[in-house]
Order: sequence, then C-alpha cells, then structure tokens
Amino acid sequence: ARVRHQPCGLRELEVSVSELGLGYVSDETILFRYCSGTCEAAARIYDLGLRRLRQRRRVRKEKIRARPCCRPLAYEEEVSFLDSRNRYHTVSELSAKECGCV
Amino acid sequence: ARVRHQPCGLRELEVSVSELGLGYVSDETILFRYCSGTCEAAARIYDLGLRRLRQRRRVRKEKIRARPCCRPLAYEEEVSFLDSRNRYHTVSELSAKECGCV
Amino acid sequence: ASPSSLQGSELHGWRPPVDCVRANELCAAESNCSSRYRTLRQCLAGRDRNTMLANKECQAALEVLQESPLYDCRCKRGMKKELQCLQIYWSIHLGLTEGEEFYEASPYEPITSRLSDIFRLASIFSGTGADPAMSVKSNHCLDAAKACNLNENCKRLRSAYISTCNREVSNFERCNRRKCHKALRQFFDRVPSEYTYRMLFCSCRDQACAERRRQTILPICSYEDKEKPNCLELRNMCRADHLCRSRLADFHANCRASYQTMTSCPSDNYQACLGSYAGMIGFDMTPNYVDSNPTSIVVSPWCSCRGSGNMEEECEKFLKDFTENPCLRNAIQAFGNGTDVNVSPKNPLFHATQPPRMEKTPSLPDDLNDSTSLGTSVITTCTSIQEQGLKLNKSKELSMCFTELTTNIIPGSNFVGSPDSVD
Amino acid sequence: LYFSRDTYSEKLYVDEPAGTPLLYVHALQDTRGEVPHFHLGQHLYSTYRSQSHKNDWFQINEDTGLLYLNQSLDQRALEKLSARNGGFPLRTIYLQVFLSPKPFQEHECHWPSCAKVMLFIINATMPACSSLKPREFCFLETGLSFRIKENKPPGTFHQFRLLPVQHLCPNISISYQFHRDEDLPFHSDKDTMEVSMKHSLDREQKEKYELIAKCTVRDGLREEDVMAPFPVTVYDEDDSPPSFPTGINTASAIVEYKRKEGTVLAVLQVFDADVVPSSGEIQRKYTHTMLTSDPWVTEFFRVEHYPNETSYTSNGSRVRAMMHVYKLVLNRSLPITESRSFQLEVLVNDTDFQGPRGALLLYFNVSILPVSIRFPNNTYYFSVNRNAHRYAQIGKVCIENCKEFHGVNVTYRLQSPSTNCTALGIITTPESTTGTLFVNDSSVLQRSECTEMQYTVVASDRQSKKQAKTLLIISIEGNYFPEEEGCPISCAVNKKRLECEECGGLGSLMGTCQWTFGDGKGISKNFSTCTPSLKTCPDGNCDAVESRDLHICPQDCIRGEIIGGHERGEWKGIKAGYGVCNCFPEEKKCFCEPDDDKEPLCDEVCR
Repeated sequence: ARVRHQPCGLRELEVSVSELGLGYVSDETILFRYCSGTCEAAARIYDLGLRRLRQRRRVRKEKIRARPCCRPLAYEEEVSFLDSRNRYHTVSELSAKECGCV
Repeated sequence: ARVRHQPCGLRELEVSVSELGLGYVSDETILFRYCSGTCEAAARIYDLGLRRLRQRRRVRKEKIRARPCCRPLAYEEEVSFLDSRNRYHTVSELSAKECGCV
Repeated sequence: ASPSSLQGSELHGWRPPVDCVRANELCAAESNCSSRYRTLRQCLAGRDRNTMLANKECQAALEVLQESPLYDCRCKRGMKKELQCLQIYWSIHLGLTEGEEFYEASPYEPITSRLSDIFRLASIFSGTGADPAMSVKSNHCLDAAKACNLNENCKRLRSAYISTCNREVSNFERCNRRKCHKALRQFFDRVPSEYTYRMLFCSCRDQACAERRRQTILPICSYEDKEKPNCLELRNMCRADHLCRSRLADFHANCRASYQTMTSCPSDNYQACLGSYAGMIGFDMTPNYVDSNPTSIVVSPWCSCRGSGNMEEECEKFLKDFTENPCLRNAIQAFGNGTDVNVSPKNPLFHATQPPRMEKTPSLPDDLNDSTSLGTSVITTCTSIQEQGLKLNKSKELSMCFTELTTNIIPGSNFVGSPDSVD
Repeated sequence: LYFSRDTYSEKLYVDEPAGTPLLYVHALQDTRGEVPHFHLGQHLYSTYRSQSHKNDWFQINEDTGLLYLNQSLDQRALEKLSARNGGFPLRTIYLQVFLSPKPFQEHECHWPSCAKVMLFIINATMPACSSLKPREFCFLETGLSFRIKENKPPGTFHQFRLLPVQHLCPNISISYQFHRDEDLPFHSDKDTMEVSMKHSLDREQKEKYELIAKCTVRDGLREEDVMAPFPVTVYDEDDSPPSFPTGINTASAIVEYKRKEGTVLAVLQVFDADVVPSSGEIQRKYTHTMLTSDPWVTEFFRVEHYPNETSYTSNGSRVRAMMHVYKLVLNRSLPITESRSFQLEVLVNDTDFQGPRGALLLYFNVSILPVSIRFPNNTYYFSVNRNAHRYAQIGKVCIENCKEFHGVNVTYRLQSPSTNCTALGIITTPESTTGTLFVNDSSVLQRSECTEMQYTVVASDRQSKKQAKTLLIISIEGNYFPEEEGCPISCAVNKKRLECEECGGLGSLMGTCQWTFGDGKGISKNFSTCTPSLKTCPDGNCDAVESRDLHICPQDCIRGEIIGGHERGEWKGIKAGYGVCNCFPEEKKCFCEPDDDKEPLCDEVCR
C-alpha cells in the first residue's frame, strides 16, 4: 500500500546494537520490531470535539493529542548482547510485540 | 504550575454542544473530559531506539510515533441533549473517562 | 554411534535398553523382580556393603536383576523424567562398583546423531549466515550470536541466562550462581544444538572472537570463583549429584581420548563428544575456554591439582581429559571447520586428497614417529558452517559439509576403528 | 606390599595360543621381609565395572606375577564377551590383580593393593615378525608410569620386555637402558631387562623422575633405537614434622581503632615438607587449639587456619610442600572501653606425623588499647544560604580519628538552646562514623530575623554510652528570592541546562540546581545531569541524607528502571550513563539519552 495509507502494524528490522544509538557499542545484530502506519480509521468523536475546542482556543497551553497514535500494545521482555568490551547487557522492552491505534 | 511538567491526566471543561463543532446546534452545556499533559516519564527504550533509527534514516517513509501519547484509556459511554429544533441526540464516547501514556 | 546403526549380525544377541523409568515400572509389575530390587537396595544401603553383597540373598537378587531390563537400562538426555531415570540407574550401578572408579559407564543412551546432521539443520534453520565472500573474514561467534538473536526461542533463552548470570546480588556475592547454572542448563537443553554449538564451538581467527566465545557462558558467574578447588574434590562434589555425575560419566564415555580410533574419540562421533561437553555446562563441573587464544583451544573445569597430596597423578590425569584431550579438541575444531567424520565399516578404504593437521592421539609418547601412528588425513568438501553461503532468502542450495576420510590401515591389523565399537 | 603401577597394559590378538606370556606385574615392600602373592580376580570387565564376565581365559603365576593366556581367546569367545558390552564389539578387557596377604574384595580394586590390567583386543591374528616396526618390539602405545613410596625398601618394579612379541620373535635382539642414567637411584639390568631401585627414595629430595628409556632393536645388520618416557612418581608419607619457615613463632597483635569482628590482628606461618594428607582432609588432621582457660579470650578471639600448597627446588626439580597460615582474628567487636594485654598460646598439631615433634606452639602478644570519643575542635563554624532547600548538606562533623574507627557505633545528635531559629538536622553515616549537617526546615532560613543558629553536637558510643560534645555556629547568608512557580521538586527531572538552572530542588544549597556537563564519551561515569549539589550528587554513593528522599539525588539512589544506555551502580543508582540522564522519582524511572534533538521528530511521514 502507498506509504501514507499503510495501516498501523508491526514491522521488523535487523539492526546492529550500535545502530540503536543507546550508547552500547556492539556488533551483535538483533531484530528490532516497531509500530508504524496510519490510525485514521481509529479516530473517535472525542478526537473531533477536542480538535475543534483546540482550534477555538477553548483548550490552550496544554499538551494534548487529538488523533489516535499507532503505538505498541505489548513489548518483548528482554534481549541481551555482548558489547565490544566483552560485557553483557540486557535491555527490556526494546522491541514491540503488538501494535494498535490508541 | 509550569505547563512543561504537568503529567498526563484527565482534565474537564464546561462547553456548549455547539462549541464542539460537531454540527449540532444546541445551547445545552455538557462536561467535556479530555486527556492532556506530558508523557516524558512513560517513554521506553523502544522510543529511544526508534528515535535513533529514525534519525539515522534506518526507518524511512513510514508513519511512526517515537514518543508515548497521552490518550484516553477509557471513554464515557454516552451523552444526550436537545438541539435547537427540539430533537434529541445521543453521542457515544465523546468524553474521556481515564487517561494514560501509551 | 548407537546399536541401532549396527547391522543385524553385529548385535551379538544384545538386548536394546529401555529407559530406567520404564524398566522400573516393568520390574515393579513383576513380583519376583520387584522383591529382588527391594532386597538389592537394602543390600546396597547397608553399612558394610561388601559383607552384605557376599550374602546369599543379595547375590540372588543381583543375579535376577542382571537378567532384568533394569540392569541394562539407560536414560536419554532431556527426556521427561531424566532425573528420576538417573536416580534409578545409579541406585543399581552405584552399589555394584565399590569406591570411586576413574571412569564410570554413562547412564545415557549413546548419541546417534552426527555433526553432519547439525550442519544440515543449521543450513535449513538459521538461514542467516554471512555472505560467503564476507564470511571468510567474519567473526563466526558474532554470526552465531546473530543467528540466535534472530530466532525467537534462542533469543529468549539466551537473554534469560544472560540477565540471570549478569545480575549482581550483593557486594559480596557477584551473582546467584545456582540460578545462573539453572538458566544455562535450560538454554543448552531447550535450544537446538545448531544454535548452541555455533555459539560454543565457533572457530576464531582473532582474539576478539575468541574472547566472545569464552564469554558465552558468562564465566565470571557460572565458572570462575575466588579460589580454585582441587579437581578431585570438585569431582567428588559433582558425583554427589546424580545429574552432574551422569553428565561427567557421559563426557568421559564420549570424549575420553582413545588411541584405537581415527579421531581419538571413543566411537568416532564428534557430535557425541560435543553434546556431552555441552551437557556439563550449568553444573559444578562447568568447563570453559581457559583463555582467548584463537588458535589454541584449551578448555578446563575451574580447578587445579594443588593440594592433591599423593593423588596428584590421578588429579592431573583427570584434568588432562579436558586440557589435553585430542578427541575433544578435534571435535571442537571439526565443528568450527564444518567438517565431520564419515567412517562406515562397509567401505573402510578411502583415499586422501588434501590432509589438514590432525591432533596426535593421546597417550603416544612424543617421540613417536609417524610411521606407526594412525596416519589420518581429513578433507573437507565444503567450507565450514560459518563459511556456508546461507542467504537470507528462501532458496538455499544445501551445501553439506561431508568429509572423505583417508586411513592408512595399520599393517597386521584390520584396525579400522569401527564406528560402533565402544572402547 | 604395593603395586609399582596402578594399571598394566598389553595387546592381545585373537587366537593367540594358550600359554602365551602377556606381562609381569611387580610388587614392592612396605616393610622388609614381606613376600607378595598375586591373585587374579574371578571376573573380567569390558569398559566399565558393571559389565563383568567370568574369567576363563587368563591366569597368573602367584609367585612370579607372570600373567599368561590360560586358554586361547577365539572369535566365539570374543562375541560372547561383546554381548555384555551394549552390543558393541569389545576393544579392551580389564582384569584385576590383587596382592595378598591382604584379604581382597573382588568388588573393590584400588591401588596400592590392587592393580588393573588392560588388554587391548586386536581382532586379527598375530602379525608376522617381519611386519612389526621397531617401536612395536619395544614399547606399547599406552606409555609407562610408576609409583614408588618414599622410605620403603628398594626392589624390582618393572620388566621392559614385551612378552608376547618376544614369545613370537625370539631371535630379534632387544636391549633396554636409561638414557643418561648417571646418578639415578634406578638400575636397568641388561640381561633380565628388569628395573630396580638402588636405595629407598626420599620424596622431600625429589618427587618426580622424568626418565627416558632407550630400547635398541637389532635385526641382522639393522639397528634402531626407540625412546619412551619412563616417569616415576615418589609417593609421600608424613615423615616431616612441622616447623617455622623463618624461625618466628611469635607475633604481636595491637588493637586500637579497628575493633570490628573479622579484623585480622596477626599472622604466623608453619611449614611442613609433606603434602599428605591432601587438601580435603588437611583441616581435620592439622589441628590448632587456643591454650587459654579465660572464656573472655575465646569469646573475643579466634584462630583461622589456611593450608596452602607451596614448593621448593631440590636437586634441580620442584618439590611440593605445605605452608600453613594461622591468623588471629577478632571474633566479636571490641568495646572502646576494653583495654588489656596478654599472651595467647596456640597449639598446632600435625596429628598424622608419628614422632615427638609433631606439635608446635604459636605465641600472640595481644595488647588492646582504649580509645576515647572526643572532638578535635571546640567550636565548628558553618554557613548556609537563605535559599537553600530542604536536605541541603551544610557540612560534616566527626570525632577524632573517625576515619580509623571500625566496629564502633558512634551516633550524633543536635541540641539547640533556642527553638525559633533552628533549621538544621544531623544524620550519622555509620561506615565513616561522621555526622552530616543538613537543612531540615528551609522556611526558617527565609525569616529575615534569623541570622545565625547555634547548636551543641553530641557524639555518643552506643555500647559504652561514652559521649563528647562540641559547639556549632551556623551563619545564615544571602537574600531570599522566591522561586518561580511550577518548578519540579527534584532537580533530576530537568533535561536541559536552561530549565535546570532556573529552578531549585530538594537538596539544592543555593536554591538553584546545577548542571553538570558529561564527557560525551558513550556510556560514561561523567554523564550530563541536573543536580542539587555537584559536591555530593552524582558521586556513585547514595549517602545518608540522599537516601532520605528519592527526589534529592535519584541519580545515586534509583533502584527502578534506567532506560537507555547505562551501567547500574553496585546496589543502586546510575554508575554510568549515555548523554543526559534525567529522572522521574514519582515513577522511579531514569532516562539516559543524548540530548541532540537537532532535528524535530516529525510525527508525520518523514521524507
């Protein structure tokens, strides 16, 4: 599907740990799973109302989100790897396990 | 208090039905509850990793959200009102009942 | 190699073993057997075993049991009631051998699979090998970690033991070794050896790779300790636990160097040796690489022969079964190079093409010239599993690593190590 | 009597004729006059003892120790034996040879009174003499290795000839000798080809002889030498009394500030040239007893014994020995009021050594000095800023030599003459026996009428109730500036320098948080973060004040989640972090991530 209309879902990518940019230097490759795609169909009347109130300045100086987000609903427990200084690290909830519009 | 650090939570606002901009013309006032605030503390390493991969262009041409959203976790069932032409309307899931960072 | 791979004529009227749990059930169902088994257990539990075993009733019980399936029963690695099976096995065999034997019979059924089976499975499952052009230079242990990380089951169980073994408990206790050992045992029991062997026995060309290989079992928690116990004391500690005792016996049965075979392995089965070596990880006798020297493969349990008193010779012999064991070393190198030995009695004559270096057999004095040793050369018909061209996509041409083995037969003896003879 | 080897071996070809001599076993005397008689076990075994068979094929000469074939081992016999070998053709047969007069138990075969014989079955007829290589006339592949007990009578312990080969090829001339056998305690007889000891051996002189045996094979004009290792291990017996390696049998033990249980006060060493018993039994055989009838001494002191194997060089080779280390250790923490001197005697006894000098006395001269609790200064002066927030750490007070004390429980508390201008509190840090002064009520500092605070600091030892006092004067400085609204309670929440320095937080000394710049080198101990006080946070130590409230310094005290590249502290806190570390104490969560959001993270599709 054209990128803009791909529905929210789980994708996966083989990346080296270093590429994650978390500060760990390791050549180990892991499977990074993330959520991407559009949630247009998941909007509710709440979103419409909130957007209108924001436009009419009835809601101001607040961090609000008037559209559903494509986000993980569950995460993978943990993944471990050996870094370049031969020390092990374990990272929890790095990859998504399930996605949805919230 | 400084807006910047207000955590995500439930807020409420008295509005007239017309102000919701849903097309209904009614002077009835209802209590509109919505979610706002920062989800900074709710971020996971997933978000950090996804952000980094996005910055390094390993994830491209996809709609992703690399930060938790402050969104309703539950909605109020329904609200009813009489419009200016004396007809009753019932609207479901207009207000948030519970908020959280997802 | 197990009896099942033998030809009919060679079975010698032998009775294929049942597992000891089943044998115990069969015996319990048969009054004569169950009463004798009870008697024998009383005989063996008595204070002075020798006098007990000398009395008529105990002798009669022993004779009956020697004919029952209990006597030859074995267990399978990873079987459901493995511990119960082993307890039954040792309840009989421990009693019959007084005192400590240096080598004990393995309670496990002989392993019939071979390294070539693993290479075949590895090429089907992993599907994520390095690109052949790259792989000659690549870090095979790193590729092994990648293959594991990309397999859900392997990744989960690998992370489980790493996080357990890496978790600091207190200022005085580096980690919870008991939990770490349990997690390691689960990893090696539940993850197919196509993944675990690649991480444990990957071949290395540089120090970084060899250090990664050494770190596979998180030695700082699972292996090292403040002090090194005496190896014979460590053996006693291991033999006090049925599982550890069984894994050690299995290691000796499958890795004990023998000068009467081609590969120096008792039944010329590298997989059997590697499997029993991996089977000791997660027990008191956990072995590991002693350093990160890529070229010389030296593994050892965490012990020394200091404080052996007059048992230093026996202690050093025990330690050498790890540190100077050509069978074990050949097996690890064979896996690393993706080679296996294919010796079948039907066609003993093979012809040599290109001999790589083969480790000398164990007890030959150093000055032995080659004329009398087993001149064996092994050729690889393809590259090692790490060097196999396993593309990501589905179409994988199966490149098997099979080896022709040439053997200069010793004059005067058709001493072709028949794969099925257990030394 | 004992066998000179624990295992003998020989090759056995199928169908070798009955009567073929196989090998000699040899026994050596424990005491002169003993006469060995050799008995063969009734069973023979395949690889493991559990697979046994009746022995119908082998016999031994009771007096000479010659093992020979009583009945030829043919194909049918071999198959019968294999049936009990799990169905595998048999490669090795094990026999057991016992030495009497000691009564022997068939089920138990262990050196020294039992030896195993390994016969390698070769499923082929005996090769022709001419086809054998020189080596096959001389030595077996399994190698030789001998055991000789020290201090025992000399005797013959080996016979070189390979009997089956010699039986097959009588006219091949073979001779054996030791390579370089000058001043060796062994003699190799050219005719009998027997090896014997010239005299009894002393392990403490030399415990390993790595000899090389040379075999010369002459076949017509051809002559060839074959070498093989001939290792002899000398077995130890407890024939050396314990002694003091440096002659020192006395040590002094002075107890002053270090009065904690487990403190090592003094060490003495005892040397023993023997290595028996082995480490498993040495603690039982080498006893030590404190010779004192004073229950107080046994309550407060204990002796720990650490046997370590050592070695020395003798006759050019390494000889093992034992060094026993004895440590005098505090068994309980000593009160600061305790002071006395006494000599403690410890009897060390090598119970295995048969002889008068098996025991030694160690002397520990113990002197326990009293220590007092006192402050070095009469008055302490500190200052505090009016804008300081609660838990701001003003300074530390401690009794004299407080850093030296171990095992002494000193606590500090404040007494104040007046009640209105009192803003401070004090917390004791047990490990370093110091008292940390902190702001406990910041509202007092904001009152302009309060310009100075006075306290008395009381230090008291919990056990002896001894006390010390000193005066504390705190001046209140600076002007008070009310803080901007909406500032978080904890400095650590802030992720940017600007928002960090525009707010205060719990523990801030001057009313504003301080930004610390990291070194930007990956996951590093120097990570960027917002802190109430650079002096105490983050410093990898969740100190006594910081542990009162997680909001003060979560960087040092967090136990919960740390998200992003990090290394956890020993018990808690962030030991190293990547980029900027900020924390949310309410959620018990910290993040470590570079703050390089140069590029706005578009929620929409990024090009």
